Amino acid sequence: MAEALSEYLWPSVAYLVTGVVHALLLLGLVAVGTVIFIWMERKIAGRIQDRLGPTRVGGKFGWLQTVADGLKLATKEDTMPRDADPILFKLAPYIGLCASYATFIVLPFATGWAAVSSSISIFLIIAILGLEVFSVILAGYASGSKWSLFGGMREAAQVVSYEVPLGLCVLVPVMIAGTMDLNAIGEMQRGWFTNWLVFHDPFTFIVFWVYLTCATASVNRAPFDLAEAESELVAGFHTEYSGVRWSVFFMAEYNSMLLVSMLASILFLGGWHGPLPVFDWAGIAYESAASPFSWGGFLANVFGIANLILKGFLGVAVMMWVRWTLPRLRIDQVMRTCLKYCTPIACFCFLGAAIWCWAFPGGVLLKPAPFAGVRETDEMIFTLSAEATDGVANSSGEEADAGEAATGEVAASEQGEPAAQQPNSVDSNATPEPAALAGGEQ
Amino acid sequence: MEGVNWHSFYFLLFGMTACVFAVAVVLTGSIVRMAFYLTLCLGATAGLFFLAGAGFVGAMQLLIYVGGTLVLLIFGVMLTAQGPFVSMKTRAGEWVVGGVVGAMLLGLLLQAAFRVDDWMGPDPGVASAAMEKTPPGELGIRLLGKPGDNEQAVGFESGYLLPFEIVSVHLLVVLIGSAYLARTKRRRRATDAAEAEES
Amino acid sequence: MNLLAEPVGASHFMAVGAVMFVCGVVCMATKRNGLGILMGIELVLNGANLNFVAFSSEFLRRNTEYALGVDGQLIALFVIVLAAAEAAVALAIALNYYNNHATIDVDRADELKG
Amino acid sequence: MDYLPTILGAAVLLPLISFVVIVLFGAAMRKAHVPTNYIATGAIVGSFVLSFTAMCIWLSVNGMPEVHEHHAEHAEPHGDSGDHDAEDHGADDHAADDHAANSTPGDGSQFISLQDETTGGSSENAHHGADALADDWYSISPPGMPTIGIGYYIDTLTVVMFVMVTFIASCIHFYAAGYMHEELHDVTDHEVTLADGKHLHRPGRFHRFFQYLSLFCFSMLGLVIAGNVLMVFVFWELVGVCSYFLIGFYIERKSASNAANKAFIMNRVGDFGMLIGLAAVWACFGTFAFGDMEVEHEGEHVTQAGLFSMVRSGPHHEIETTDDGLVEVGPAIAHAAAGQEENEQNDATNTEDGEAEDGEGESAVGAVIKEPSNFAYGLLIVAGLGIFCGCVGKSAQFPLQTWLPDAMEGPTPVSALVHSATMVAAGVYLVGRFYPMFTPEVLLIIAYVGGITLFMAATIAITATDIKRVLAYSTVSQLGYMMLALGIGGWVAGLFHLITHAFFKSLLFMCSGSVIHACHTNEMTEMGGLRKKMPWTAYTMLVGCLAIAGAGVPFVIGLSGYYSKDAIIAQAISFTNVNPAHKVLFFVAAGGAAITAFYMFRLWFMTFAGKPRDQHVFDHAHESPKVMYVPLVVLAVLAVCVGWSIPMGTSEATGAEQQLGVSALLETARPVGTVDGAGTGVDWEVVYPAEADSHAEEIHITATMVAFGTAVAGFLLAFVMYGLRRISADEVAKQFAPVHGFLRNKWYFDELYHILFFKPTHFVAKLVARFDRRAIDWVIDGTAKVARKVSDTGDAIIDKGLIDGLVNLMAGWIYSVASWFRNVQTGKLRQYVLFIVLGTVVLFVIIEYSSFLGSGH
Repeated sequence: MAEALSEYLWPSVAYLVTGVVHALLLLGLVAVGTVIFIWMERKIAGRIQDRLGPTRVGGKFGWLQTVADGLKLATKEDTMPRDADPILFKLAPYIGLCASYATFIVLPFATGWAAVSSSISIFLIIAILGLEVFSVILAGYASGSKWSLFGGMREAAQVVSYEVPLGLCVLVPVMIAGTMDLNAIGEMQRGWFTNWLVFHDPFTFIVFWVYLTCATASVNRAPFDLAEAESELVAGFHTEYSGVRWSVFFMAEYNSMLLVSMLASILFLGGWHGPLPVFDWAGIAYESAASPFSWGGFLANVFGIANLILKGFLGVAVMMWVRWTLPRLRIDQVMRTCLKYCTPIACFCFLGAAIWCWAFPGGVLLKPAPFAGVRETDEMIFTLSAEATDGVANSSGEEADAGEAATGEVAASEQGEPAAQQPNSVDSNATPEPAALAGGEQ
Repeated sequence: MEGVNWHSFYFLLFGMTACVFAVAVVLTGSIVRMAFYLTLCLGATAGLFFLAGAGFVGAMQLLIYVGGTLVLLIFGVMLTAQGPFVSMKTRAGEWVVGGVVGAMLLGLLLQAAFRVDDWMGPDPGVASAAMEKTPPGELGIRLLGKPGDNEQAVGFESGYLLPFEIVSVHLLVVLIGSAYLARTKRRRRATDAAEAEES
Repeated sequence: MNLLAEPVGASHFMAVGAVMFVCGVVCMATKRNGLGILMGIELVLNGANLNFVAFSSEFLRRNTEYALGVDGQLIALFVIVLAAAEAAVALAIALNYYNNHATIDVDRADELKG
Repeated sequence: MDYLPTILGAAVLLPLISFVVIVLFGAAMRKAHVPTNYIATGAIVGSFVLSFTAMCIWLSVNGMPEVHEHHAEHAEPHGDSGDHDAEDHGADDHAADDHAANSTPGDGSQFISLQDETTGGSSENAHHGADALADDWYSISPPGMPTIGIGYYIDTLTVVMFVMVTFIASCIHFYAAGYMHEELHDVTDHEVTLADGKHLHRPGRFHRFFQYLSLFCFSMLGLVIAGNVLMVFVFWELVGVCSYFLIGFYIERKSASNAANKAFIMNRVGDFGMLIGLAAVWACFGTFAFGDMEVEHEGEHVTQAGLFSMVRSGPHHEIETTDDGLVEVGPAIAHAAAGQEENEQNDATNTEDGEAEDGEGESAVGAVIKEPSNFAYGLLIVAGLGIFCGCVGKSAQFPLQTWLPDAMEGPTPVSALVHSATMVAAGVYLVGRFYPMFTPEVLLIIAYVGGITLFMAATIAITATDIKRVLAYSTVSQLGYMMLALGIGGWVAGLFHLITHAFFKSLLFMCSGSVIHACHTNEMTEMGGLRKKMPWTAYTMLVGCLAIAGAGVPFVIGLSGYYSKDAIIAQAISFTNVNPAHKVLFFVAAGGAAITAFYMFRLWFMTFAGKPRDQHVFDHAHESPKVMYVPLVVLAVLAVCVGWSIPMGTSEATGAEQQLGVSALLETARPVGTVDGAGTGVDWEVVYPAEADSHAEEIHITATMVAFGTAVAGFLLAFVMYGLRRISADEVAKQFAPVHGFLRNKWYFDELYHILFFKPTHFVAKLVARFDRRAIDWVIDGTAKVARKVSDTGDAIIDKGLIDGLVNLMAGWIYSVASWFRNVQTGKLRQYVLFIVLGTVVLFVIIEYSSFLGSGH
């Protein structure tokens, strides 16, 4: 998009504009998502508890309820305890929001459509998601109250330990796809729903559920929401918070819920690919992330985004369902679930999937992946030879045609406009710098 | 406006953040704020890694360091930060000595950093867009034992396989060891209380 | 030089690394809180790491064939991992110390002085 | 045929494996109540199966043994048969399956076609002989040199012995499982009284018993398969050790341990002689191997001659002496030129055309091989006598016979295994195996020793009342029989008797065992009438008695003993016909037969017939469990029919009729050059007729009559005295009181040895001990005192003064220095950090400065 703009604008401005547009899109998604989620939560909770939930505000279904809540929260007085640490107390909620929001930057929404497409996007997402815990911990500590402190410490313990099985679960699709590029992983599941990684082999099927558990825990939703266990700690880490800051916490929480469920759908449930490859039949879908712009592909991608968001919402709905169905665990039960069940199962499935891939290269249901780089990658992994390094090079630059496209841009960027060259070198990491690609030759 | 080299811009941004919060870590008295500043500082360092083309290392930094190690640190801070220990005043003299020595070291390092003009950066014409130039697979096969880049590296034919294995074993040992320490601590608490009463 | 217009080099990274390193050292030298010293160590390690990564990159120097290449990043990785391990053990030690002496002040830990 | 050694080797190793297993896990298995006998029994049964397979292979390859008109071939002049064998073996190559020589040449095992030469190379008899396989599994000397190795020498004798030993051992394993069952739990040994007057209470040693049994079987089989005298010696000693363990099984009983020691020491005496024999053999021939074997030497296959073909260097394999009275030794090595493989090999082995062979051999490998030179005839006698000494010790011949009866202290299965079938048989076996090495003089000595033993033991057996001792003495006398037979040239007769005797004697021992098991006593004077209580035992034992007495319908059919004993007596007759000076040997044999019948039936009547002498014992008697008397029945059947030889029709190769039977089998194993007798003595007047002569009609008839008559006489006497009890045995004993006492005290042998050896040894030992205590101890104590004084003074002066002073001085210095350094160690972490940083800075500055100077600014 940036290079398209840079024909009309200064490259740097074009770059700025691109960035801002991306940011705004994501922010819109996040904000709207939160609004809808809060409403959903209320309705679902109500239904599950055999109530109606909000009904009046905004006519039917109380669909404006969240707005009303927002107004209430915004107008609430924002208090701060006397012996709280002022800076941290103020900062804590926003850290969480930033963390959960920043993850969306590298999240691909459709074929090749990501704000910043990175070759290690999944890894980045996990990493940044891990930062969210700081908000809770700092909040817990900074508000200078025992309840909050306990909440924070629980959160620290829980999140740090749940990152292990979560990472292991994520490792399984990564291993099968042979890349950490979410875009590639999603592209790999193109076609019929039998291509979805959850149906790749029994182990991935198990891992999917383990992943759901760990994700629920790592965004500390019920039944793992010990950081805010109102029965023991008044409200956990946000006991002392009120008003906007309090609501920011919840925006963060809902964001991360949406994120993990979208991640789940990309990793296991085919991402933006529907159960039936309609657009592939129609032949209008983008071949790969590096395909040139086409309206058909654009259309397909729009539907893909809708598809992905739908799956994400479904995942969130499931989380709410779980929350309002299951009782809350004790802290030791939480820890046991993590260390004694999730981690071993994830390890076992990781090994199992590895053996499976070795036994049936290309999978049983899963057809040979459309993503060219992947196969080369694991080939490269298995044969550590000199030409294997070139394999790396190719896999890092995704396809040959991408290479040509990019070289053109490099040529453009030679005329002292680094700004223009920036975004696409970020978008499709396909800049064939000889030094960077052929790591073996220098 | 078009002259802006965004790479340099980002470098300034992250570098400044890193330096500022590093200094803040030194200057602040509250241990918890130290931890918080350290977090930001290291996060900025991760950004610098990205700028230097080491995307994977940057992500690692975020995941392990910021997400793991520092959380652990803060955890420890919470366990130990009570009343008098939140801020332990250091005598002015020590400040002075530390400052002087630090300044000497800083001067040394800086003049070492800026004396080689090959390091001063590429020629202005060349675009220095270095985000994530190294594919992670490269690191992977290097860890799996592909020999190093320069063929004349003697005794290094097996790449980083051995260090990799050693590190993994070391991690396991650390896991067990720290778990053990934590366990013994709990057992000894009763006797400690008794001693405290006596003394 | 105008840092906004011109590309930065390894030297600048090294400068940032130097600052962090020195800050870590001073932190170690002045903090009495054991965990503070731990943080100082982390700072030092990161300063060093920054240099490694800077040298590993081919884009921060004039003639790239001297670049450290992937090795620099790998060393940085190892440093990170080992730092995590070190932090875990050090924290365990600190907690033990805290439980035995009811304080985290390292100046009080001088039973073994000569 | 090629893998026959492997099969037999496996059969040897199986018991060893079970031994090792039981040694390792026996105790654990006892705790877990897993009966260990399954392992041992399985092993031995397995090796029985293997041996039986080996025998079948052997028969299938060598064809059924054939009956020969021995006189014919004996009378026939022995032309030199080199060309004949050439034909034979040429024929063999075509008639592949009925001759051993069809195995591919150079497969490591060399076939000595013994019979071809001994039968004078007459081609219709060429297939009569079975070739012996001899080779080393493992040899510790370079090829071409005289080897000492772990080898095998397999001929029909080996195979038959294998089958016999393993079969009887299997029966005994089954039997022992029943007999030793109380060892499964803790046992209180009522025969041992401890110092506190209580009986010994110890954990059961079931597993140990079976582990010894396994080791024993292993050593016995190894002894049988051994390919050279040294290996024989090793296993020989192993057998001795095992018998030591087993006799001393109830180690707490004084008598048992004494008996064990006695057996062991007696054997040592014999083995001392055997060592001398070995030394002589090595000196004469430079090799220990029995048979010729093919070795790779300087690239070509050469045949390295074994002892037999060396000593039997004559045209017809007789011991050839040069005119100056030296024994002519065949070439140690001969060629097998690649051109004509087997013919050449066999030419090389049978050294008829001696000179050519000699020349060739020396020219080829004279450089490497120590060609044994001719040596004095006496040395051969010494060697033979030495080896025979060992046999005397092992199979309890006069004068070393006294250990065997005492060895009855061991559990009865042991007695059955060790002292009837295998160990004592080992001596006889070795004599049979070593037969070609014995000069006529040695054979004569053997014959006399055997005769004396036979008579003496038989007489002692008459008066013995301990049921097992009777059997023991009968064993001794039967062994005497065998020695006698071998000594008078009856090679087949002796070994045939060895086999048959093994069967019925083990049967008898096991029967007596079950009797003891039932009565808990050995004294026959407390038994009687047990027939009704334990019919199985009684009647199987009766079979045994009949067999050992050599009962049978003359000229028609008989029990196994009938055939073997007839053969011996026949041989005795034919021997005494040739040289009447030694007539006594025949009388001894005949009388021995009578006495044997007498005491055996005495035993049976006293035990089973009549009315019980001791009601108490009688009431407690009971038939043994099935596991014990089933082997009895099996053995009884065999004791009846093992002597039979079944006609197997005629072989299509040669018109001769074949028959399957132990004696016929052994006939095919007849060692080199003994068909026409063992030759004639050089120093003494003794002539050895061919054993074949004893098959002559008139001799055969007389022999049968004599044997039958004596047996019947003995039986009748026993029946009258003990069966009907018409003549009171006690009165007879009173009447011949001196004789009776003499016999009861075993001819006062023990007392004699006690005076001759025991007393003097003790006296000398006392003297030495006194000298030790007085003189040597005094010297040592004195030295110790002096040394102590010296060291005390040295300690005071040098150590305390000099060294300690020095050490303290240095320690003081170091202390002061260290205590100054203490000030640096402030224990302040942060100061240390500062020090580090300062050090770094200073270091850098120095480097910078030096480089600054170096760069010349």
